[in-house]
Amino acid sequence: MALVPEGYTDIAGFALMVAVATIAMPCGEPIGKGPRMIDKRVATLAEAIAPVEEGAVVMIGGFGTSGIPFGLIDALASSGVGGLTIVSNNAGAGEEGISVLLRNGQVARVICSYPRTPGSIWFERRYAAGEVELEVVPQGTLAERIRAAGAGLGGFFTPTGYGTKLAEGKETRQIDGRGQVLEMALHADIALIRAEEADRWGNLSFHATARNFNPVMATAAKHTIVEARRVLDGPMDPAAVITPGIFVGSVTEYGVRP
Amino acid sequence: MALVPEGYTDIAGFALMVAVATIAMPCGEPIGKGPRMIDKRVATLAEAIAPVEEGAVVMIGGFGTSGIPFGLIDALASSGVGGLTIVSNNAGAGEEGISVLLRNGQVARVICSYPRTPGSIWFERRYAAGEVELEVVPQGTLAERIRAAGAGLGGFFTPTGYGTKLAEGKETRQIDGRGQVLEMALHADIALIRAEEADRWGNLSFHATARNFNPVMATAAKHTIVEARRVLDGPMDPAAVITPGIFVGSVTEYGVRP
Amino acid sequence: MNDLHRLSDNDVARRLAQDIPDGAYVNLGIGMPNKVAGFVPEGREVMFHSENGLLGVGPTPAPGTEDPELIDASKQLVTTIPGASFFEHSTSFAMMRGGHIDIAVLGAYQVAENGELANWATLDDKHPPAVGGAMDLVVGVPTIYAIMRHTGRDGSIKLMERCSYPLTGLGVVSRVYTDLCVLDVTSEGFRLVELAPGNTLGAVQAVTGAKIHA
Amino acid sequence: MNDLHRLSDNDVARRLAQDIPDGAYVNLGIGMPNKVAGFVPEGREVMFHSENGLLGVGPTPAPGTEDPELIDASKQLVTTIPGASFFEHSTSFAMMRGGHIDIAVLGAYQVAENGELANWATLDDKHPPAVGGAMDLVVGVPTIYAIMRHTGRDGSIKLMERCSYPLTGLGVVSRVYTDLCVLDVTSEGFRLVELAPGNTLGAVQAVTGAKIHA
Repeated sequence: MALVPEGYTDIAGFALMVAVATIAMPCGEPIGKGPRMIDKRVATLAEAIAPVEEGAVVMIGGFGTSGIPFGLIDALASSGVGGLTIVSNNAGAGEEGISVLLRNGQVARVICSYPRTPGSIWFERRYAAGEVELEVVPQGTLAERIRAAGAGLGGFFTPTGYGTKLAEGKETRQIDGRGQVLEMALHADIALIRAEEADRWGNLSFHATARNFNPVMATAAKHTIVEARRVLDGPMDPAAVITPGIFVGSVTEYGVRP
Repeated sequence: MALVPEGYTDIAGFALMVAVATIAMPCGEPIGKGPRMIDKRVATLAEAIAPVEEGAVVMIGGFGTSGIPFGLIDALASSGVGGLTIVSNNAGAGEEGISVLLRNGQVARVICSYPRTPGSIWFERRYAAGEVELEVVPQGTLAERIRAAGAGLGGFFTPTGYGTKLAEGKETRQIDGRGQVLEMALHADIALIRAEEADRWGNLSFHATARNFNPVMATAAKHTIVEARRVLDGPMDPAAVITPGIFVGSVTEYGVRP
Repeated sequence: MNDLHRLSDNDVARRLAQDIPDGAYVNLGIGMPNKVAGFVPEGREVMFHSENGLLGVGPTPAPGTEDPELIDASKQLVTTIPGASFFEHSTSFAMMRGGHIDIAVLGAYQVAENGELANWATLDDKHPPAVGGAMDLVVGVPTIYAIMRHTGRDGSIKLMERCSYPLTGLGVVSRVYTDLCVLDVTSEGFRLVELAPGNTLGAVQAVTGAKIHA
Repeated sequence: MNDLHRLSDNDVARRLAQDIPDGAYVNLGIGMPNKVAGFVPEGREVMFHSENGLLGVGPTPAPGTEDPELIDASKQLVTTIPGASFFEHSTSFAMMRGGHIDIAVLGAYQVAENGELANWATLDDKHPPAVGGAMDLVVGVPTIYAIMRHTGRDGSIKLMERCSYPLTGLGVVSRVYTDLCVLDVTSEGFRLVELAPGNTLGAVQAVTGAKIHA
């Protein structure tokens, strides 16, 4: 009885793959002679935002004023799509970013950790009027629930929030002598991401603390839409990639820095 | 009633912090006039490995022949410390790396995903003789259990392994219509890590596919020991750091590349 | 079995490669699955994922340019193609388990007509089991192609009603590519897609442990 | 309360900073806690962690050198010190929850003698609650220092037997630094470490809702 599945021991054939592959994929050059085949670049923010549907769950990267995809949010505001659930750390401040969506009445629900940033007037107004639902999630649990969705996990036990109001109604248990709360994966239809650099394969890098929630949110949506300050002509250095392109749906250049 | 804790609204005092701090921490220079205060560099591999105690749970980075901390493993072999539980993807091959620990009889237990690499003769010999216990874990579950430990989570539900022999005896449940298995965090006393570059703060970067299990294991041990191909004189670029130094206990230069 | 005309492993891999669409993210298991990379039709850009932390696996390096720490999941020396990225293990398996990879091609000891896959352990307890990343792939990747010889070297049946070996996953295989035929796994069981040249359904059915629907 | 001599917020922060040891990894909450960074005694290298993905927070940038996307958790412009690193949110909270940070300094609405901390919500339901990262810090960081004014602006009691506001965490506070005193939280309750200059235990006890053990 062979212990190894057929072919497992037969890696001599690998040489043939190589011989063929070195013809089909010359190192450092795009594959084939036709047009470039993987190209996630989209010309305009409006075009990029088109897949967002009424009632969508939309994750929006950023923390405070850093790493927020302002260009995409403005495009979403212009689209007029409503009934949105917004997943983000904050709930907008002043008259820009998520505040615009709230002002426009496009938001039905907010899932965030900190909606009380100074100047979150539009959130406070909609909340006080009962026009928007709020789910407050501890920040680390928010990041981890998003990660679980992107990583294909159903949920996890965390000590965060145990014994507090935010654990009410949730399953808990003792693990290694500590109270822990069961938190479930948080999926999205759309993620709006701000990156520093992107290439046509959708690989992303981030600037300083603009990284924050962007990489983890990029993994958790059915379709991830990126505004990048610079879209490179060539590929990014493989070791410098923070978000591999496999997680990215489209990339649009948006050079404005807040 | 103030909604904000005392001091929260008073950020004017931040200016004072700045005034003092710019004296104490001139940008780009080490802090203070005395010796450098955070310095994780250790001169020899033997010194680095000294904290490993009899019966320790030891995570060892690497996959196949890439990213394995051969220098540290050899030092551990020389130390003669026994009764070890080794957590690694593979169980050694030929007469080097983990194989040496197995040959020496230093290993009581192996937790890994793939102990059947061609040439894993020392593992096979010890296993056949009943001299070493084996826990086989699906590779993604292994990585995730290690991550859970480093991230302070008790455990998680994963679809991996549901309905198979590797889920026997484990708690399962349906989540979103899928069978999922509860897997628990996997902690270690020690992690042995191979990095490409390190600085005195313990920040690490990795070369190509030598990254593999190294970053996640670095987070999950009480004490993380690193061999780096190059230890830099100055600090690493903050955006290029893959493993922040907070996860690292000691760093030793070991220039040998397999 | 004199009337069977068997394809070589390379020809099976070549056949499978026709079904890898342009732009796909694909994980190849070690051994026979790994051959598929060499046969992707020209003009298609396919990003091969290697579980040890590489997306965009390129061909074997030219002599003298090898990087000993740039390997694939088969522990073979490789290169990267433009658009590649490196990442650590928990991210790599997030890609696999999280549904981000389009297709995984896996070797198999056994495949059952209900999509069961067995490719990590046998009933032989003398040797240590070794699961690797197969279980993560089968739960996370929406399309699982099994590539295998239709029967064992000893003539044993490998395509069957239910697997007798320990399972890798339940109801996971979409399609099976063997040296004798291509079969879809459907709600009714195996359905014939095509026969390797020179074979009849009757002859292939005779070495198959479950009904092949025509 | 005429007989109370209150330290300024800066002096409370300066006092606390004496207890940050060389080489420590420290997270500072927004507001009053953030002042501590400016008072670390010279010669100590302390790595300040900011939950939004920065370890090694440096001082406010010189005018003209600001980077609008380099901020701390208080959303203030900052710099980095040598040895700093950037990372994304799930890694940042792995540091916090996973026990890697040595000390967290947090503001507080209320602290109880059993170590309960309330710093994220009041009993006022008109305003939306905002928890941020406080709950992750208190479960993960072994040493939690609360820094706060001893009483509310309206004279309300903030150090008490049990918190009346919604809890951030149970049994988490190690030490409390106020404008009147420093208290350890012990198994017996609050224990006096020191009084701010000019105060008596009796006077401080009078504005404290739980017994202060001498």
